Amino acid sequence: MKKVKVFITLKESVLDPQGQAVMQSLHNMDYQNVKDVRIGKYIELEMEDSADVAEQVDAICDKLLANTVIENYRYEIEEEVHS
Amino acid sequence: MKKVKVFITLKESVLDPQGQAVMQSLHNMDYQNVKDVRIGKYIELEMEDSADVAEQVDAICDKLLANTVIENYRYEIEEEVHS
Amino acid sequence: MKTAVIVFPGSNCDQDMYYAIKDGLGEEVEYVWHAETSLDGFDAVMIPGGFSYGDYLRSGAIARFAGIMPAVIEAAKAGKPVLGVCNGFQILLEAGLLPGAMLKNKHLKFICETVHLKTENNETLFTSLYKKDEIIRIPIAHGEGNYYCDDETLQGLRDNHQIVFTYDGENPNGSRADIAGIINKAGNVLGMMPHPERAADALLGSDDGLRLFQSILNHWRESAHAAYTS
Amino acid sequence: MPLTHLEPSPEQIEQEKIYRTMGLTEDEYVEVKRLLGRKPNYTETGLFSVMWSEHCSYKTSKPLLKQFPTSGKRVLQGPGEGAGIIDIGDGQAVVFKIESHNHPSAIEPYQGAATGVGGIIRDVFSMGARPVALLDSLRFGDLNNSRVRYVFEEVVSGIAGYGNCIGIPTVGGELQFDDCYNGNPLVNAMCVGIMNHEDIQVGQARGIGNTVMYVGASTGRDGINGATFASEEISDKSDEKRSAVQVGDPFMEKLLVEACLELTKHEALVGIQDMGAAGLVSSASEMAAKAGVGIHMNLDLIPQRETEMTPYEMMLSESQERMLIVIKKGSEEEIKAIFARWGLHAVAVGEVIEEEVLRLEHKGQIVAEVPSDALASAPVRHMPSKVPAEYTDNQAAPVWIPVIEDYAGTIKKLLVQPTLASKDWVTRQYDYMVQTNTVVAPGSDAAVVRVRGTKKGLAMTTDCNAKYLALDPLVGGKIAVAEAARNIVCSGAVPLGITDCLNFGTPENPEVFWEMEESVKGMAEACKVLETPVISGNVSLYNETDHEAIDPTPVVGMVGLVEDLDRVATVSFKNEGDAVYVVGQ
Ligand SMILES: Nc1ncnc2c1ncn2[C@@H]1O[C@H](COP(=O)(O)OP(=O)(O)O)[C@@H](O)[C@H]1O
Repeated sequence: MKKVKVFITLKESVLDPQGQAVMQSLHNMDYQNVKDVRIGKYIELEMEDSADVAEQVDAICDKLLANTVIENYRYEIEEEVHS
Repeated sequence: MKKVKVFITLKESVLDPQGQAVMQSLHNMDYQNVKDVRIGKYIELEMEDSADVAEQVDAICDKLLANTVIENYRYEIEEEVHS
Repeated sequence: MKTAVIVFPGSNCDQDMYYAIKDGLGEEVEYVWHAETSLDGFDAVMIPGGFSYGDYLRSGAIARFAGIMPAVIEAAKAGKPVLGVCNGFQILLEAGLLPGAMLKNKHLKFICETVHLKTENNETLFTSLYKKDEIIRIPIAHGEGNYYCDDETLQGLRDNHQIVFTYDGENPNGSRADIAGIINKAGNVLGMMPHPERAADALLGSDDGLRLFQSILNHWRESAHAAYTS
Repeated sequence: MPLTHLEPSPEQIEQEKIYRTMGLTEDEYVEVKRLLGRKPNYTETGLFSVMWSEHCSYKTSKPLLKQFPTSGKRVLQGPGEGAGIIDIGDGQAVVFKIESHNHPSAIEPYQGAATGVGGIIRDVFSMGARPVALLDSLRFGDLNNSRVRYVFEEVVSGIAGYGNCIGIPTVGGELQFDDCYNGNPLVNAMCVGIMNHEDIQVGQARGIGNTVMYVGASTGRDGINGATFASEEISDKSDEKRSAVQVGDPFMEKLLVEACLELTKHEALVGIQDMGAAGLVSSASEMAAKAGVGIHMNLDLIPQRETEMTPYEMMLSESQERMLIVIKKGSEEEIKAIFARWGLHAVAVGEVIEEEVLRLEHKGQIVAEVPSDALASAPVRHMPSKVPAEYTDNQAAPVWIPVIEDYAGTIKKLLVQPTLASKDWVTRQYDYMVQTNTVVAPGSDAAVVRVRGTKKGLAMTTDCNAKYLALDPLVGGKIAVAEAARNIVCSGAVPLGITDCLNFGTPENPEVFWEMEESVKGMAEACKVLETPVISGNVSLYNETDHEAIDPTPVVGMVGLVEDLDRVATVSFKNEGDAVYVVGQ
């Protein structure tokens, strides 16, 4: 089994209304020192081992998990010791 | 400046309807080897340096970023070199 | 009875609530801006539906920190009726006035339709004009109405008769135990996903929701009367 | 280093014909030089190229649109402003318009559809009206195609996401599927608003010395197509990190609606216009041109979301949820206070000047100066048209009348067609009840929305059956208007007027242009007969994939007045034993 951690973030120039609203709220809560907030997705996959896991994850991200018109993704593949 | 990366995940006991739907789609796309999908949030904060950044991040996560009834969080604080 | 309707940036059922009370119930009602800090002089507090702060991050998460919220909590502690509908329910959960949390609907889609609710508990100040187990027609409109709580909390809700409304027939969002609305232990804070204020005028399809507001009014009259005579 | 240094010089633009990659034809470039009396610089070329695009100028369709009847005794505002206005009595009026967001929706369906909804809402509240209803007219290809299915689902989610959040009920629309839309979906959104006569606003920059203010979201590089960067160096820099897609923020727009409606009641407001397509250029130049004045704008003051934005980028950005307003000089602080209450910034960015030019200042320099009316008056193009061979063949073909043997089986076969099947899957995702005025919800002929505080209601519908237009655009155009009128009448309302969205292929194709001519002629005739003037509309051309144009799809949005809400009728059978009649020919 592999554990795959996928990070999906909005491309730099894409507006992030969620992040903006959260930052505003943090400022209202007196966390003035927060200068930027960007909100993305964090996805954990559990996958059966195979030779081409990385290729598969690439395809899965491209096709389904990320909307590559506005988002970037990166991932980490971890060996998982299973009980 | 610090860059803080916050990972928010649903607690294990909480069913993740979005993750389930994604897994179903992956199976329909013939990625049968995906055994579990959990969808969480990945939030990047940019914060001005201060002695108690970690404490602040804890408070921000507890109060706002995560709902601890259903979610767990963890974070990483990185030094950021600024231009 | 003088009712406050709290207005957050992004609230969008505030006017519907206002008209249900003003035209449907015929009682005095005022909007209260989220930045205010006092609810003095109000007999009941309504937190309306909508998308406060865009529902960004999590529905209700940001609204909970609004300036008015300490006053809402105070009113709840003082035993005044507090009703949270839809986004209002989500805010009450985030503020800890009610137990549990909201997840995305099981089918992940926003859903708008008129559903059947079963009145599980008609012995609350909000439901005294309904019959026990009465089925009423009330609209829902939400994307995150999938109520969640852990086993222990659910048992507590059951033991204390805090489950006020459940969905009758198909559960539209996957909520635990078909829960549509719950009340706090003290019995004066009700949170519900369905919109009684959208069912307060027969012209629009149902006026089953009106009795909820009338129940509050009855309660107020009785307690005002009690205060007067004592 | 500011990117301006990398911009091509006026000479380069001319010699290397850079204006062509930016969208200007030879003739148009010559005309620009004549209007300016010199060669345009890069920013100016950009201003002309967007303002003279079909999207902003209607240069191809203008001659056709002249055929539409646009006046009537109830019409308070015809085409030309953000939206049209029709009197509904008692000092109140209804405001409505339909608009397309086809191409953005093809690229990024969720955001494309969402921002389409956001744009049409701004058109309505910028007139001073409170938006009370949304409708959507949608066309997709074959649902067996996975991309089509994805686009369909995302478009519906995008419309729901925006409309539900902002709290305007989506009460009706239409949804059809046909292979001709496989690569080119149609996403048309209509918004209806209600207002008092005295609150009518116009997008004009009157009063020399008055202050031009910018309100709403900050400007980013949204919607600026990387391809229009003429210089290679810049496109290398604008790597894949950048996306030209506009993202909608319905929460921001909800705040804008409330703040602008408050502003509408303020006597200091002179003019207001939304920054739609071609954002700042179009709003500034149109407001100036209509009032016969000029505007001097300091671009350093424009709220910016990204760093190092060039004048070109700022002027052409299509960032959403922004408005340009002109207010009486001296009332800036009061106006700022209105917006501040809603958590929004209003920033003074310029001033109304006597000289009729749009003058842009950036970092202490004048970076563009063009006559204000020049931008708003693109040379009209008269396109050749030709009767398609297919049409002639169709006309000559013998009439075919299907013989049905198995009625039950045929009905079932019809009902499984997605175009005819129940639309519940879609309408359930729309909050069609918020504002608690929806008397007739989706599922009937037309939706009916109550005018609160009166016995009156507004009936509304969108209609177009493109198959009829494909066979005969003249007759099909009439049918589209007539169908809308029937839907309105069947709900118990009197038709007031229409808005239209002309979705066609490439007008340079004479056969497509012929279809446009005929459709518009048919629609115009029907509007005259039915006394439903056209008070607003939108044109979307170049809807094609691999040189295959869509069927002509001029969508009609009609609004009618219900005098007495007790007399509203719906489609469903009511009681067993009721008699059923067929009325008409
Ligand atoms: N895309 C849509 N958005 C909102 N409402 C829709 C949409 N498509 C259809 N509807 C609604 O569903 C109902 C049935 O639509 P349709 O089958 O197209 O009927 P009709 O042929 O009478 O126009 C109508 O009330 C219409 O307003």
